[in-house]
Amino acid sequence: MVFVLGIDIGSAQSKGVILDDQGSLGSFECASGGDFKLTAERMREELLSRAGRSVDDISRTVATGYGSKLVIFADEIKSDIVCLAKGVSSQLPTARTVIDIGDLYTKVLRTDGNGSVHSFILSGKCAGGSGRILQVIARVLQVRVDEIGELSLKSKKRVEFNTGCAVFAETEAISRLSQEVTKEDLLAGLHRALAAQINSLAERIGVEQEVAMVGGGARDAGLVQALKEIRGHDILVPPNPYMTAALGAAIIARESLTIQD
Amino acid sequence: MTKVVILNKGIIASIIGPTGPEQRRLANRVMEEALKQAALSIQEITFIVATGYGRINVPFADKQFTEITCHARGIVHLFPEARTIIDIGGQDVKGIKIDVSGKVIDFVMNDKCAAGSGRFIEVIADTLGVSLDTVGDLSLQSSHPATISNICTIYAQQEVAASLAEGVPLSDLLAGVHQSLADRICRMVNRLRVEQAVIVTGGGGKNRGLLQALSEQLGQEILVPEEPLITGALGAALMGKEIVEKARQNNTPLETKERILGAVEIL
Amino acid sequence: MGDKQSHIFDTVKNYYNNYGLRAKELKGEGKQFIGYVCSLVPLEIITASGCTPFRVRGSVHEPITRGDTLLETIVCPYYRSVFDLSVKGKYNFLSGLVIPHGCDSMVRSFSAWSYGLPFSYFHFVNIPSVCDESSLEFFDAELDAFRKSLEKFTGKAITEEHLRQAIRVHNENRDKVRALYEMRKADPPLISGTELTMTLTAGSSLPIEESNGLFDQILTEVKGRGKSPLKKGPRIFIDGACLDNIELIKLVEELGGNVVADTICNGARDHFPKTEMGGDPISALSRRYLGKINCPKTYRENKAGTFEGDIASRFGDIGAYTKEYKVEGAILYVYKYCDPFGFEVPARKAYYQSLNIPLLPLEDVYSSGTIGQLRTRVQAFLEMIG
Amino acid sequence: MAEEQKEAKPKKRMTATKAAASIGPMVKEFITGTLQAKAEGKYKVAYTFIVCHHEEIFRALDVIPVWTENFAGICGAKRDAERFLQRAESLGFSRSLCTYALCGIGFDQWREELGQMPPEAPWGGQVRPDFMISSGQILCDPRSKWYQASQQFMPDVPIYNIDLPYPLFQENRDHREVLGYYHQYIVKQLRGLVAFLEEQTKKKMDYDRLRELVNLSDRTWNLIDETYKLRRAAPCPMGTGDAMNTMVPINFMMATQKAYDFFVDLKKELEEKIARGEGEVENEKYRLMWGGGLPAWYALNDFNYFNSKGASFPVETTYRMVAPLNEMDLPETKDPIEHLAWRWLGYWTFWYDKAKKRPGSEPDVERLINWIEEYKIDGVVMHEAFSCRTWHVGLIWQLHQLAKIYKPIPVYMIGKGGQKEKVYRELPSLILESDIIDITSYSEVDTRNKIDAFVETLESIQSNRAT
Ligand SMILES: Nc1ncnc2c1ncn2[C@@H]1O[C@H](COP(=O)(O)OP(=O)(O)O)[C@@H](O)[C@H]1O
Ligand SMILES: Nc1ncnc2c1ncn2[C@@H]1O[C@H](COP(=O)(O)OP(=O)(O)O)[C@@H](O)[C@H]1O
Ligand code: SF4
Ligand code: SF4
Ligand code: SF4
Repeated sequence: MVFVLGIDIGSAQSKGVILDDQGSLGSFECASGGDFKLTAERMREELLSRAGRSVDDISRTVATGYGSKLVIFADEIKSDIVCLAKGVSSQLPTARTVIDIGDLYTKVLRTDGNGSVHSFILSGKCAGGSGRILQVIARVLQVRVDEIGELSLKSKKRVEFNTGCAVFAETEAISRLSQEVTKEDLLAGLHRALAAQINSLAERIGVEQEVAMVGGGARDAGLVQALKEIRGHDILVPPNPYMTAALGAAIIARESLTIQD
Repeated sequence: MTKVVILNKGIIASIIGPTGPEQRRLANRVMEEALKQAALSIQEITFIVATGYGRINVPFADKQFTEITCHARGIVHLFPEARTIIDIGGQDVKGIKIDVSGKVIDFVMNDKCAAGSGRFIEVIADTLGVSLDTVGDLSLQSSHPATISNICTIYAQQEVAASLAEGVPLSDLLAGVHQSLADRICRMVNRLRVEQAVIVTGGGGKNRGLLQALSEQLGQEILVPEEPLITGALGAALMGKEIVEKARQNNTPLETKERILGAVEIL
Repeated sequence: MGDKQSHIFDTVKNYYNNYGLRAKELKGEGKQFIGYVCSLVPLEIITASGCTPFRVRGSVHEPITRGDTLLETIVCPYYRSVFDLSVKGKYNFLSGLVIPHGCDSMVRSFSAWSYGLPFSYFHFVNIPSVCDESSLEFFDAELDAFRKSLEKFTGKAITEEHLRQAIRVHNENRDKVRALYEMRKADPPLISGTELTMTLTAGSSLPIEESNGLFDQILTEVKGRGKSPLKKGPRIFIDGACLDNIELIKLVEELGGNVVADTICNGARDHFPKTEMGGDPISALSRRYLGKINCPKTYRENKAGTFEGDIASRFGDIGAYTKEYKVEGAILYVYKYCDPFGFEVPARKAYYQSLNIPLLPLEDVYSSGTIGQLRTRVQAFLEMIG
Repeated sequence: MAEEQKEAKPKKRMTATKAAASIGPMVKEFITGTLQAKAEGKYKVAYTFIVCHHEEIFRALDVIPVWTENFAGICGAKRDAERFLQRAESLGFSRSLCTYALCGIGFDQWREELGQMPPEAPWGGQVRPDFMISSGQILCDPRSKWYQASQQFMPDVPIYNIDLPYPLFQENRDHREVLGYYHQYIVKQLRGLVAFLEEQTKKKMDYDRLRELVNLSDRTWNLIDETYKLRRAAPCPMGTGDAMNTMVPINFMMATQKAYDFFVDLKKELEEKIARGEGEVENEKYRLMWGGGLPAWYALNDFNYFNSKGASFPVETTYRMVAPLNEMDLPETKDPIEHLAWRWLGYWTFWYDKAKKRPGSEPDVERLINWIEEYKIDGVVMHEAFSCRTWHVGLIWQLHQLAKIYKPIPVYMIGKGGQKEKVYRELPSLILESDIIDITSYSEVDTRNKIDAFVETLESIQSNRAT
């Protein structure tokens, strides 16, 4: 029996998966905090304790994500693009386009179902089109970020909302609230605008169906719905979209062991 | 922030409201406080001019002027020698060019990106857990300003947090942040061909670290009013006073709104 | 505005808001519409072919989405918006599209247009970037090639007589536009800038005869007005490329300015110069479109050898208009990523300075989202000159 | 900020060929040469642009060309463009315009204001010209507007603007129908240039000399084509990183014996390398095409980064501003001006006929397809420089079109019921985004992350193909 770890140190949240030959033995997520090294250590401990294993049992660890270079115990570091493709194809082999909405960047990639990537694109130098804005607005609305999806779906009358700057979105949201716009309608407007932005990024490399959405943003049912509406077709979301990159990293770890054998 | 200045012969009340986006819409409270300080009721105020981002949303204002006109008016009142004004606010930064007679002859403003405004400093200060009042002095202790390679506020925030974790001193980070903002401001106001005297006003004028970085990059000496936050409100009050005086001279009626202290929606 | 009176402006508003409404109706009756962008496509040739030229426009209210699939975001936002609406199918009632060599954005995206849109006719008109005898000769030939390609498309010959007739009605249209501009000379102007731009925009979606009819009605209406729709305010001039959405002009007028003249592509630049009657019609057209349309893309030699002389000869029309319309302030409105206009901003600034006309230069991205930012700038400018 | 960037000057880039390494001194010599020529006052010095294919006319009249794009590129490569860009910005030019032009205008204005070179001007600075030759090419607005904008700061320097159109590719039209009047026009424009130069230099054009020079550059065109085609070899002996140097003789030195000799040497060097089986990278794993875009001059080291991952670049569409003349049937003529005009049209319409034969293709796409075949390409890399529309608009569309009509690489994948099936998939592609010389638009971390991900992609495709 081999055990492998996949660790994804994101800018906001860190995610980890432990696998054996059969499948997942557990996963864990926590805030990345300021000290990525420490977070990675803690992640490893948590995963081991969930699987009831010790450090020596682990044959290979692959790290990915914003802070991957600080996972000093990793055997290999892989870009999140490749990990995402692997992760998605293991769960949704029919997906050809993957949209990952992370904290700082939105990433879109085209894959063939085997985990190969054909092309990809990252959002640019402005955080306005990524997941961070969701957090910012959640704070203004004084709701938890995992509540905004459901709220948005309840909207009856979506407002026009300019995404633009992720920082000033806060100010704009406050002024909208004072104009007696409801939280629901505001969120629906935000989701619509963000989805449009994400869609045009995706379109730049061409979208082939099926489309899968992963990353923090895929947990947001309102955003997923908005993107479905804009695209006019269904969008797949794997069971735990947050873990996709970590899962992919773990699979890559496991695969490289079998190749070496 | 919301500021109120009540003017008679001289300033009889001047109040600065609290910081933070949550409070921005509570502008009417600031007005109440100012009235309290002046021991006046709102009915007793002859004329009210609103300025700033939320100027259109002040229901009890008789007239609106932009910050550009008002800051210029306020600054020229305080510094008749002013030729270039840089207003560093929380929403945007403006450069204003003044001619010898104190008239605005040109101006520039940045686009809607927090990276080019005072908000940049607010966000970073918050990330580093230092209060706005102290960022300036802290940064002046630095001898090796850090390089902040990201422009976007959010990315810079992440970058600064990572550097802090790596042990880069707080003061160096703050100095770096000030350099970065000063660089963006400089690039913009240089379009005006900066001339002496250069006055910095707005909240940014309270930040000595930023002022020093700006002064170095512009290669110019910089003057700051004693209370930089209120120059816009002061200018608005002066504009109001002029309107009243003109109306009195010409014997024309003043067009005023109903004096009700309604809630203010600030954009 | 009385109820009966504003009737014709309701029609204009309707054409403006439902752009292409009339084209869709007429298409049902078998008329063919040929789309075009920019002021450099010789409309008379399209009219002479029996088709109707239709200016495709963008929308500042619609976020650009599908257009970004095929076109880089470093193309000027106005052109991206026009492209976006087109690939979204908004102009599918057109039979064809003509694109001139107005700027790099137009040249480099021609393939994306011609492969991305369902029209059966596409044509690219090359426009010389200098203006000497040999360029005019070349342009004659290029216009003749355009004529032939339209003949091939419609299956009908375009005769000199057709061309002359087309030149005549288009010139009539230009006279009417001049007459409308005359109405702006009153202080405050009898027609607002918002109304005027809406009217011209509506006109550019109609067959030329209908456009002439519409302008006549507007003229009668405006002449009959006792009073201006605007309060007296600073008289503002608008300089720039294509401004086919009224938002900026509306904003200026809301804030108390009176927009009284312009040199924008869908305004004076396009509508003022007339085509010579008599002589060879193709060559008359090439002389109008290359020689008389004062577009920054056309290089005209600096004969003066001094900078002042150069700007006076390049921008002399601006000086004439500002005098004629008693302009008190100007707004130079340039899109981000627009090379032809972008490179002229400092020279234009210097020219306005030499005229002693205060100038507000704006760089914008063709989106209603920036109106808030523009508001402060425009208001401050009006305060500055007021 | 400018200071910090100067400090962060990258290490000298490693070249794979001796020829590429010899370029630096050549360019330097050439810039000092213009300064010297001006100081001596014997010859006239002219600002001008590359890719106009008429440098023979300058040389025949002993006019010394100053390539303003080159100077801006040097400022970029030295990471010292920012101060000139900022100056242009403060004059009122938007950063969204061609940054070569902004850098040049900023520099010129500064030099004119001081009456001497700006402090620490790169390689001695850009000389004040006697006149400027703009070119209203159908491709590039800045090349028609740039000098006009510079003239604001040196109004006494005359401009001659030469119009050089070519018929744009139109699917439903045979370009030969219009070539006649295009040719006539270009000939007249070129004669106009000759007349202008004669007037400026007070010399008469020696047409025999011109004919010789045209002949020399024709031979150089063919030689370059032969030399570059050697790069089809596996492993590839010279990559795009080096080609960004060897483009100097193509674009700045054409119609000189030196350029010809340079390619004689390069050809020999490549042949020897091929004989020894020596590649640009030691262990060539991937062959990539630089499929569009000017490079980020301050970040040429990114090519080495690609190389360090086993990726070589046997071909690039950028700066290959010549085409094999022996594959074009240009009309015979004794008049060198007429020939220049035919060559110009021949160059731009080179791929038209081929593109017509493939539905959905167009010349730029056709060239990509052909070279993917000829150079056995595994992936395409492009660079979108935000400030230049000329070379950077249409790239996404070309990739889309490529994906639609060209699916050359069969891949086996597990299909329904566990069966292996053969599918065709598109070529992986990567678009890098930054600018030619504006370093503020570039992030090394982001770029390298993208490259990492792209190389991992190529790797996973190869390993899939192997199984
Ligand atoms: N339940 C949720 N609903 C909406 N958004 C969420 C949810 N959970 C996380 N997010 C958003 O996802 C982002 C984090 O995504 P993640 O995939 O962890 O990013 P990264 O890996 O790039 O750090 C956060 O910015 C947050 O706004
Ligand atoms: N005490 C302080 N010390 C340093 N900087 C301050 C201080 N107070 C405010 N600022 C700066 O001023 C900005 C707010 O300026 P202000 O002129 O009030 O803007 P606005 O009017 O747009 O709200 C803040 O973003 C912050 O950068
Ligand atoms: S607009 Fe806001 S999110 Fe975008 S770069 Fe600027 S600060 Fe960052
Ligand atoms: S605005 Fe400028 S760039 Fe845009 S289409 Fe017009 S001329 Fe071209
Ligand atoms: S081709 Fe591009 S980089 Fe070169 S001058 Fe033209 S716009 Fe500038």
